[in-house]
Amino acid sequence: MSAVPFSAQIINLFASVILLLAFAMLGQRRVMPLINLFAYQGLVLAMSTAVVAFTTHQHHLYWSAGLTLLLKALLLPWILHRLVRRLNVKWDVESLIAIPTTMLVGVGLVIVAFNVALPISQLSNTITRGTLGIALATVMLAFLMMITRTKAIPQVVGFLAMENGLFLAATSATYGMPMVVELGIALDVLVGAIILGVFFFQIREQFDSLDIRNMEKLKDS
Amino acid sequence: MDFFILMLGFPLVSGLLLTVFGERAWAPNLNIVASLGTFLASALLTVEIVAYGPRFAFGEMFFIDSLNVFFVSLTAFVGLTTSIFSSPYMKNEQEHGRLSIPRLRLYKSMFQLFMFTMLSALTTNNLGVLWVAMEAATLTTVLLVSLYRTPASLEAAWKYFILCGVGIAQALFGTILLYFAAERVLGETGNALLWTHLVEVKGQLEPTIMALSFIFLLVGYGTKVGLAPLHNWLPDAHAEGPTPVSAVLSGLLLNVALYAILRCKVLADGAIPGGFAGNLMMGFGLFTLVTAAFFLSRQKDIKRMFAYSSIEHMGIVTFAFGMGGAVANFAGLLHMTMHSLTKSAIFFAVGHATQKTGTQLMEDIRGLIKINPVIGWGLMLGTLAILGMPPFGVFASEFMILTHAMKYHPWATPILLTALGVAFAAIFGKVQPMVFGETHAKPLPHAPAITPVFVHLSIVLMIGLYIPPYLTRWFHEAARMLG
Amino acid sequence: MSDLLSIDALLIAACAWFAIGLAGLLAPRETHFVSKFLFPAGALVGLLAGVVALNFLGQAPQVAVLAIGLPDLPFHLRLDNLTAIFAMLIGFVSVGISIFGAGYFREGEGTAPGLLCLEYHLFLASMLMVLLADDAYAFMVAWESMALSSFFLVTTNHQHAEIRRAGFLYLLIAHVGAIAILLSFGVMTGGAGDYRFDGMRAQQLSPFWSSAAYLLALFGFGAKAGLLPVHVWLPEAHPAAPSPVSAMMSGVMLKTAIYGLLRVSFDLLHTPLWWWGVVALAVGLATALFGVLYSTVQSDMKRLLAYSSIENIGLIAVAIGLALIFHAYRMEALAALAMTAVLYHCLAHAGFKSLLFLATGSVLHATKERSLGKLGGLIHRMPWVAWLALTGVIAGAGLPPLSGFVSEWLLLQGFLFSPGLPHPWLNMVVPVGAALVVLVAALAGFAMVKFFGIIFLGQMREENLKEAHDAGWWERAGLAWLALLTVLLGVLPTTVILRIDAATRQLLGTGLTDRMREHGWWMLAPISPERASYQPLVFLAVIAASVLLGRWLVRHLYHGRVRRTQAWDCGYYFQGPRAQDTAEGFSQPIRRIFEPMFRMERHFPTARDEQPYYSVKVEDHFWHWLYLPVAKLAERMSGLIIRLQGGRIAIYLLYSFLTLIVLLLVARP
Amino acid sequence: MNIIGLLAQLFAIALALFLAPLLTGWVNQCRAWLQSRTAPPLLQPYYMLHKLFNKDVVLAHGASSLFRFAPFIVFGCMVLACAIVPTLSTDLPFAPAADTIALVGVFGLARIFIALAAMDVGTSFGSLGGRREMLIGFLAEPALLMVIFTTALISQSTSVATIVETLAQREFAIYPSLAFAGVAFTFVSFAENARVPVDNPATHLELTMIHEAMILEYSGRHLALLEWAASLKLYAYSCLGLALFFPWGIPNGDSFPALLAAIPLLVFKLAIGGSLLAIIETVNAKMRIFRAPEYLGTAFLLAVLGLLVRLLLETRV
Repeated sequence: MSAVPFSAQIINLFASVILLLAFAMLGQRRVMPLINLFAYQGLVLAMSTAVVAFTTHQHHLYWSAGLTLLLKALLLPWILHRLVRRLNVKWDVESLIAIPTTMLVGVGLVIVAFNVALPISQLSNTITRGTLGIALATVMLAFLMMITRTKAIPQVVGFLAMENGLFLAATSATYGMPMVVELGIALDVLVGAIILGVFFFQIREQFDSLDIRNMEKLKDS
Repeated sequence: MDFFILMLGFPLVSGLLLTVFGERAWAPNLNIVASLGTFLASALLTVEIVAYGPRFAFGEMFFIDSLNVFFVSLTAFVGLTTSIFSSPYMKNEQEHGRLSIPRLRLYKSMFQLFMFTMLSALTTNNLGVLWVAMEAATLTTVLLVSLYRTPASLEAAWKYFILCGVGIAQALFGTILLYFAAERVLGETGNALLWTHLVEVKGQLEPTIMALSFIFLLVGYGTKVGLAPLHNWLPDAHAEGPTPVSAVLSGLLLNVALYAILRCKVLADGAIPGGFAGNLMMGFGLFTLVTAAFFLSRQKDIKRMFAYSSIEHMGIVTFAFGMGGAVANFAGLLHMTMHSLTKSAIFFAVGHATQKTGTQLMEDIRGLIKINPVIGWGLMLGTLAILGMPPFGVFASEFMILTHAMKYHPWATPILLTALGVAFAAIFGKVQPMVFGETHAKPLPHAPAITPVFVHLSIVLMIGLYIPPYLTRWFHEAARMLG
Repeated sequence: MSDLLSIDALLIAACAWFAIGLAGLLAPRETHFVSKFLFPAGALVGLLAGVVALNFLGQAPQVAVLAIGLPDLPFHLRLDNLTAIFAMLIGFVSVGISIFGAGYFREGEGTAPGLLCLEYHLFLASMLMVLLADDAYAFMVAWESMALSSFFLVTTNHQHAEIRRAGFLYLLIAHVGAIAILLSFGVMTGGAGDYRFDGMRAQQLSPFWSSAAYLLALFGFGAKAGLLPVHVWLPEAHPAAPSPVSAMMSGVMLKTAIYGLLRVSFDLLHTPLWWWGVVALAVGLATALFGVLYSTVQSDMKRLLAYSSIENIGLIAVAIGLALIFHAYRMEALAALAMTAVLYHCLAHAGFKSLLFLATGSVLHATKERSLGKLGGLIHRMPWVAWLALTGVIAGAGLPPLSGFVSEWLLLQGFLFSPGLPHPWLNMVVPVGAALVVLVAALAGFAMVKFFGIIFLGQMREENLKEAHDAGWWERAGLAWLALLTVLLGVLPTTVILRIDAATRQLLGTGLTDRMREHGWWMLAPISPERASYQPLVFLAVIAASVLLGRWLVRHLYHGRVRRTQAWDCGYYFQGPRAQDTAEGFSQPIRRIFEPMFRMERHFPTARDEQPYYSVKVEDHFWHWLYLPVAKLAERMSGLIIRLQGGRIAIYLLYSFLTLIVLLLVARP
Repeated sequence: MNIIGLLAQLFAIALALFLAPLLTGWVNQCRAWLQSRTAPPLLQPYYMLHKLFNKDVVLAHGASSLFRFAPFIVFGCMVLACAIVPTLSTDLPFAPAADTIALVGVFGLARIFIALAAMDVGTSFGSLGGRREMLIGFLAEPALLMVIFTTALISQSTSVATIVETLAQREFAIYPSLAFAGVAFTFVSFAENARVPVDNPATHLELTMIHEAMILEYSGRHLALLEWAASLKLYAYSCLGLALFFPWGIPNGDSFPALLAAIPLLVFKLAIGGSLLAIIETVNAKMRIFRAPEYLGTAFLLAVLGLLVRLLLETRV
């Protein structure tokens, strides 16, 4: 692998860490550590973006990195922390069953993601091309996490983690989207998180818990 | 005077104004006036575009051609009639104690902002901004769906938010891949997400990437369109939100999401040989249609039932665009128009009906024609129209879709027709006893706004019998853009 | 009138009907205005339309293109002889029904009169447009408008749950039929995408596709006409509708379906295969037998007539089948014979069945009663209605010298030639079909005797019948008009056939007239007088002469004294109205002989019953064999599919996830 | 249609009116002899008619105008039937007025009216008779039509006159199909004319009666007409049977000498037929009404067999 430049190796390392964090989130039962993991993921993502920016001299990527750091590593975790405290669900524990199975499925997903991303990576001439598969895998793991969670906040964390994966994809595949789009996405994520915060209170008010298994009344069968 | 700026400005400014002043007595009127302004601006914009051809706005940020100006005018029109309808409707809701004044303020401002997001989604030239606007549309409507703050409406809103959020995230992944593919051709100029540039180089885009990208985009935006099996949020959100919201969700939001898919399909078609995108869409369309048809027969809630009907029609439209070609695209556009008009008219009628009877359960709604013949007939005719009975316009478009399918995809026609038949049996069997029969319901404090229902239905009826040449030319132009 | 084309005149008639309907909407509650002004105006329009169509017969087709419709497919219209026959039918029959309607519709019965007027005239106009349509889109629009307007007419009294159910069933089957018709049109374009009828005529389809088109059309139009097994709506919808509407549906609307079938199988698909005819023949025979058997066992007078309509449609289908068989073997002269039977029976049935349905309307208004078991003896109170209805009854029983007999006679003549077919199976089996036709005709006599005898004859079964009053003058005029049509069609067959031969000639290339002109207008001899002939006028003359002469001679030679006393009845003393046959009792022999054909629920009284009673309920096998299983299947399907919406968001996410994964793995450009 | 022809036709009708009661009288006489009873005089039916015409009509209170009108119609129908069936000649002016199918129609018309009249007074027996009459009618007509088909296939015509001419004046050939058809026709005529084994013309007051139940309420001239019509129907059926199966001796023309010459042969054939009828009636027992479907089903079967035999054996030229 000597052909791979050093910066690319670092980026790959970061990407791998992100993937690892995604797995860690998948298996995390408690809320607060989950949020922390999410914050770490955001941090690594920001760092990775910064490295890409440094390597490729894409200046707008610094902005992206900064934005990511601010939003995903600081602001959103902070909001989530506050929410957890305000809602008093700090000790909520997910009754996750069969974590090993979930992990196995996750590994399967990673394989799928890598294979799907393979033809694209081969076409790519960016130094970060290997990470596209990881980005896709992160998205899918986040997806899997949303499926397996039964509490509202972890589900939202999964949702936000998916955004992380997307962001990783954006930087790895294309050195970032146009700035206006990135700003828009960031705004949407922020507003979405705020709305979700409002939502949590409403849900708590109506259902006395944030367990989304209470919300299975609307059905046809 | 730039009509485009007016068109986007009216909803944005009024939305912000209503956030502040939404509790004033004149707020409902502002809502209507703003919608009227939007509609007039869009109408004038349409005239301009049809007369002088496509144009840009704000540099290359926005791009208006016959295709999206068609959606714009439709959106603005339904937005106008919905705002007219919602004025007495919301007052009645308030009298019934279901909504407080701050909630009404939220409703009005969010309604206008929702219009803004949709209009920007339609007119933007940047596929990334399109995504942002779509996500923003979700965000604005999520609060509208949970407006009643009942457990059911919260549940619906939660599902709406999560499912659509996840869906749209996938669309973002698709957009990234698209950008990636485009960048290889257009370079890192920032133009790589501009549709006008993309469409020029669509033949050079890498097919493998475009295929992956289109899958993500289809699944992503398809969630918002309500394609089965990604549709699960749709009936809940329609049934539990206030009726004007159901009307715009069904009549407009689904269209806009489909529009996004269409724009991407044009690119995918250009890049991938062999009708890959079309086949996927046809498959989704048929599956959606059949699934929705069978869902219909077990419904108990009237709004839920018509939500499934929307899914069904989105299936038809998706199928039509999947077939591609001038006739099918024309028919698809026509069907979208007819569906928007008819379905929102139905929701208007349903809204009044449920207000009158105080329930959304179809078993408990009886004898609408006795309570208020106009509402009763509105619902009856609207239902017949949506079921594709001639001489209504839905039949015209279904006729074109079916005949086109018979010509190029004969295997699909029995499936289409079976599903339509099942849907007919299910919906009509339930609507008829609601409209007919005896009842003991009381009159409402505020007289309902009936005009929108009949304005919509008259247009639908007219189109069924006579499509003005002006409209035909315009539709043809739009259909041609879709390839 | 000379420079006004007939097609324009008919179009104007349709518009006039439409305008009359709209005028009704302007004054929805003005009963007097609507019934005494608008309905007679509608009748006048009908008369004009009928005359125009009659005058047109024999001319070259006329076409027109309207500026409405789809962008690539504006409404194409065409008036040819086939259209003209049926337009004539609509025009003339609607005259009677509209006049009757002027006296019939009144306030306080379901839908407001003005709205009813709109629906009624829309119904008429759309039927006319069905006939004129010359492209698939115009046809479907008119066809479904017809279904819709009649649906609203059927559900006039929608307060009753069973009427709503009937309406739903009607519209559902109509819609399914329309789907089949649309498919049939699609097949007939042969992939060329030309939905004008001209385009379809120009197609040379392979036998497989043309057969598919034919079968679809048979199903689609059969659903409207009431052929087995898609007949179930008919006995529900006809009784549910107000009587003039039942008359219109049964007398006229069913014929538009026949028109469609003829149009498709003889005109658009120009080369029929022999087995098409066998299918139509078999379905027709089954329908006719089924219809007449069920007709005999009904206890509701309108249901009885509705089933009788099924029977008549079956007979028409039999004749169509025969015509197709002959046509397929290029025996055009014989095909023309059968085709004449088709057209004649359409006309005849339109006349007498409308007449009978209108008569039930008068009875219903006079007595508020539809059940045969509660009627009786009305000839004393309603002599006009009774005697006019008797005309319809005799025609309905297919007896000379009235209209029903002529077509049956022609049909049987057609059967008589079937042994000449160059196909060993056909020429042995088809003649036996003739026996079934006769059985059906004789059973129709049974049903008609039951209908007339139990309603109008005997003692009054209920006290309130004594207050029954005869129909008003408007109603009498309407009935009399239709009775006149029935008589004219009965006694002047040659004159009529010379007219309608233009349509036969158009469809088959040859007609009956060449040979018939030689024998004079009083003699009906389609092939030759040696072969077979029928002179209804002589019939009428001899019977009338014998009656008058007999009466005169008896009076002259003996006396005309009459004494009145109690009925003798073999000295049986208890002669209350309950001693008469009930509707159920009258048809007991049929139920017994044809027991397997019915699905019966019977309750017999036993010796120990506190309150002994007898009841019998006859149901349709097809409900249980076909419709309920299909409904159950659909229910089960939807039960399976509905599990998709289980309420759990994790599952929903899983769907989305799996969809994505599957597509990523499977979908390849 | 010339005046001579018309006169010949009227003559044939008059002869039918005259001979019909005589035939009934003859059959009754034969039956009485066969049953070892003292026979009524041959002219008894005439005495009956005369007596009935003289009597007052006693109408039930519930009888309507249809009740009074029906006997005349029935009578008129039978007169028409007798005018159509070739008795003395095949070339009479009314012959083309109706073929065999229309002839069945004429009988059907009469049947409807008599059944309706039976229901008119509203007695239990009346409606019973009407319903049974219609039952027999719908069972008999298909069989009759099959018979007609068989004969029509041979002569390529349904016109009675043509059939007679074909069968009588062509060179002699054996038609096995005609044998089947003839037996079937006999079955049908027994049922149609209310004879044993389907009905018993000689009884009242039996729950199995059909024809008599229908005319129970009639009296006076109405009854006379109905009785006469019944005789005419028997006469018409007999003549039809003779014409279809024993056509020899019916001249083809309307000259009076030929007509007059045909009378003796006709009387002879009718006398033979009448006595055969009496014999069959005597050796058979009346059967239950619900055996009638079997009986007429047999007739139908025979007629269909005749048809098939015709198609199978006799068309191979």
